[in-house]
Amino acid sequence: MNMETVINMVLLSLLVVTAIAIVRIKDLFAAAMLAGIYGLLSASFFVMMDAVDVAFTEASVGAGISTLLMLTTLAMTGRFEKISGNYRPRLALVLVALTGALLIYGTLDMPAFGTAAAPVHEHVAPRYLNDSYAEIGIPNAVTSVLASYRGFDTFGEVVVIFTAGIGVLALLMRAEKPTPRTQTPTASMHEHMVLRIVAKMLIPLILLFGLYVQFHGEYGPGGGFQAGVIFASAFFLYSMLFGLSEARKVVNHVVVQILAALGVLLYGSVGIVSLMNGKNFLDYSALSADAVHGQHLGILAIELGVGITVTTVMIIIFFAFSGRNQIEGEKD
Amino acid sequence: MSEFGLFNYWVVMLLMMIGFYIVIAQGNLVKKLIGLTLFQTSVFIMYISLGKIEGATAPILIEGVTLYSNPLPHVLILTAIVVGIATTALGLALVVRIKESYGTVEEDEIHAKDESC
Amino acid sequence: MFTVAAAAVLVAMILALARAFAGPTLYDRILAVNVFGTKTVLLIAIVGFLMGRPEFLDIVMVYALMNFITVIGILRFFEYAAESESADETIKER
Amino acid sequence: MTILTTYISWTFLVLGGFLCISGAVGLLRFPDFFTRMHAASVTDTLATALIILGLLLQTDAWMVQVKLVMVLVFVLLTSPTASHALAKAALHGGLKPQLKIARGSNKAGQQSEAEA
Repeated sequence: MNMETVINMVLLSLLVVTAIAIVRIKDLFAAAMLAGIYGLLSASFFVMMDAVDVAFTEASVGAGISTLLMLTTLAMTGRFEKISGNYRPRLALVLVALTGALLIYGTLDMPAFGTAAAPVHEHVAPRYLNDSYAEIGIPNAVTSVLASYRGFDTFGEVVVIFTAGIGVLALLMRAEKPTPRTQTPTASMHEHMVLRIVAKMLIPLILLFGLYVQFHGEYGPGGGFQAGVIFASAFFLYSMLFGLSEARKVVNHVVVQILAALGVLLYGSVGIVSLMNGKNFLDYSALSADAVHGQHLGILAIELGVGITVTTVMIIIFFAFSGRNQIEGEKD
Repeated sequence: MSEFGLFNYWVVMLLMMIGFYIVIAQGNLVKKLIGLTLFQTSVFIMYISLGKIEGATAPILIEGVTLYSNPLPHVLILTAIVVGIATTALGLALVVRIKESYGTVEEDEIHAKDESC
Repeated sequence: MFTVAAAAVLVAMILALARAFAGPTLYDRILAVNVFGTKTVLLIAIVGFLMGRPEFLDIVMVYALMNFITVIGILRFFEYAAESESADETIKER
Repeated sequence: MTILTTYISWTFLVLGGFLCISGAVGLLRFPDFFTRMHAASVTDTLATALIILGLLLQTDAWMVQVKLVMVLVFVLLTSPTASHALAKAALHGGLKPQLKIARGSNKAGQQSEAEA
C-alpha cells in the first residue's frame, strides 16, 4: 500500500461518510455545506485520478457555485426540513438496495481499476495522446480534445448552459423592477470593514487569476469553463459584500445578457468561418495557412466564447437568485 | 494501486444509491436536488475512475513521459460538471417558484394543496 | 517526508469533518468547513509533489479561493435566513 | 538542493503537520465555539504557512515557487479574514462565549486580525 492508495481510500470513505451524513441531517443549511465538502472531496479525488482539469472545474463549481446557489435558495425556502411520518423509507430502501445490487453485479464484468489494457483505453485515447501534439500543437490533451476534436460536442454544451441561463432568467425575472432603495446589506455585513477591504484587495487578484486560467488552458489545467466560473465568483464576492444593487451598477444587466449570447455566437461563427473556407464545421485548420497555427487560433477563439458565456450565465443565474431573495425579503 | 480492484466502482455505486435514496425518499425539494447533485457527482467519479491508468500521469503532455491517463472521460466530465450546475440552477429556480406559489417546498404538502383545489 | 505531511493533513481533515457532523451550532459547522477547506488546499499541494508533477498548483489556488467565497456566502445567506425566521430559532439548534 | 535546505524543509513539513493535527484536535475537543475557533484559526494559518514554505524549499522550478508564494499570500489574506468574519457573525448571531474562557476567545480575534 503506497501513500496514493491510502489517500484514495481515505477520500472515498470520507465521501461515503459525508453522503450518509447528508441523508441524516435535517438542517438544510448544514446539508448544503456538507454538499460543498462533498464537492471538495470529490475534486481532491479527481486530482488523485490525474484528472486535473476536472478537479479544477469541480472545485470551483461543485464546492463553490453550487453551494452558494443552494444557500440562496434556502434563504428563501426555509432552513429546516419538515419531519413527517408520511414517507415510507423502507420501500425506498428496498428499491435502492435492489438497484445498487444490480449495478454492482454489472461492475463484476468490468476490468479491474487502473488496468492499462482496459477497452476504454484502446479506442480513441491513444490517438489523442500520440497525435494531438503534432496535429493541434498544444500540450494539454484535454483542451485539444475538448476544443478541437470534440468541438461540436462542446458547442452543444455551451448552448445548453446558455439555455439554462435563459430558463432561470425566465423563471425568476420579475416584470417590474425591484425597487433598488430597499436593498441594503444586512447590518452586520455592513460593519464588516475588514472583510470589505480584503475583498477589495482580492477581487483584482481573482480577475487576474481568471485571465491566467483562460489563456493558460492550453498548457496547463484550465480553459474557458473554469475561467468563466472564477470570473463569475469575483462578481459573486462583490455582490455578497457590497450589495446587489452596487454589483448591478458594475455589471449592467442588459450588457451581461447580450454578452452571454455573443459568447455562443463567437463559438458558432468560428465554425461558420471554417465552413466558408471549405473545411468541416469547427475544423480550425481552415483559419490559417498553417494548419497547426489555425488550430491555435480556433481554440483561442472558442475558449474565449466559452469563457464569456459561462461567466455571464453564472452572473445571470446568481443575480436572478439574489434579486429574488430581496423581493422575498420585502414582502415579509 | 491494483489492490483497489473493483472496490472503487463499488464505492461509486454506494454513493450513487445514497443520492438516489435522498431523491426518492425525502420530501423536501431542495434536499432532493442535493441528492441529485450527489448522484451526479458519483457518476463523475465513476467516469474519472475509468480513465485512470495505474502509474500514469495527468494528460498534459511533457517530455520524457509516455504513460498518460485517458483524456476522453476528463473532457466529457468537465463539460458535464458545468452543464450540471446550469441544470441544478434551473431546478432551484423552479423550487423558488414552487415556494412562491404553494408556500411550501415539502412534497406531500404540495400534493395536498393540489388535491384540495 | 511528503507522506508524513499528507498523513497529518488527512488526519486533520477527518477530525474537522467530525466537527462538521457534530455541530452543535451552525457556526461550528462553518468553522469546520473552513478548516476542512484549508486542509484540502494543503493536501492537494502535497499530493502534487508526492506524484512528482507539482506544476498543477493552479488548482490549489482555486480551492483556496472557493473556500473563502463559500464561507462568506454561508455567512451572508445565513443572515438572510436568520432575518426571516424568528430570532431565537437561529441560536437554539439541535 | 543542499542537505541543509532539505532538512529545513523536512522540519517545516513535520512541524506544519503537527500543527494541523493539534489544531484539528482542538477543533474537536474544545468546549465552546469561540475556543474551537481559537484553536482552529491560529494553527490553520501557521500550519499552512509552514507546509507551503516546506514545499517551497523542495522545488527548483521557479514557476512552481511563484505559484506556491501566490497560494501562501492568498491563504494568509483569506483565512484570518474568514475567521474574523465568522467570529463576528457568531457574536452578532447571539452566540455568547462561555464566560470563563471569554479572554481566550478575544485573543483569537485579535490574533487573526494581526495576521491579516
